[in-house]
Amino acid sequence: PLTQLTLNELKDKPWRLPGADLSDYFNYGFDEISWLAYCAKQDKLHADFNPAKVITELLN
Amino acid sequence: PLTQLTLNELKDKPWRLPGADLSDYFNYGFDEISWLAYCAKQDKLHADFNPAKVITELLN
Amino acid sequence: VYLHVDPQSKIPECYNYTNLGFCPDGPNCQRRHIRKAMCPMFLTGFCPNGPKCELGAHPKFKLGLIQGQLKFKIY
Ligand SMILES: [Zn+2]
Ligand SMILES: [Zn+2]
Repeated sequence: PLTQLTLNELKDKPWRLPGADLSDYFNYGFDEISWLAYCAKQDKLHADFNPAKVITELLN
Repeated sequence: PLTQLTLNELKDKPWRLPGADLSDYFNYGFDEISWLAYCAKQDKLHADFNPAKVITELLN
Repeated sequence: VYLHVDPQSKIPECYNYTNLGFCPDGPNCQRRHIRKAMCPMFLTGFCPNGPKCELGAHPKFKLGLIQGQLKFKIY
């Protein structure tokens, strides 16, 4: 997903440095992995269950 | 998770009121119909998901 | 009675941190990072409590409003 690309494009990943506080960067108890998973779910569900798409499928 | 049944049992559907913001209630870009479609897909037990019925109920 | 005014309260909330759940600026961000718990029902996809929910935050993962260097595209 594009969200993942975006995070990879960030050259520095300062939250990985020793002494960094993850929660300064990630809210809701996310870390890098769980946040990317959340983004991937956002990407996927927005694409697969987009209301217009669902309606179109229902009517066909 | 809330299933189709639960959604129908909710007497108040405050997200339908004028001025309501769907995204206060639904994540991932869902609306009522796409959420029900998603629940139906998630839960094979709800394979009785009937698009025509859903639409009828929504219009009532 | 003293009304304690938090000096931080005038700093606007960070959109990325609150809605996307991530801000690349971390501790250097000029906006407030308000730590929250997410509503478990909303995380699943739907919560009937809407804006009145007391189970946790309902962050809006919305695009096009993102501040700073993060660029998301969702369609
Ligand atoms: Zn920030
Ligand atoms: Zn909630």
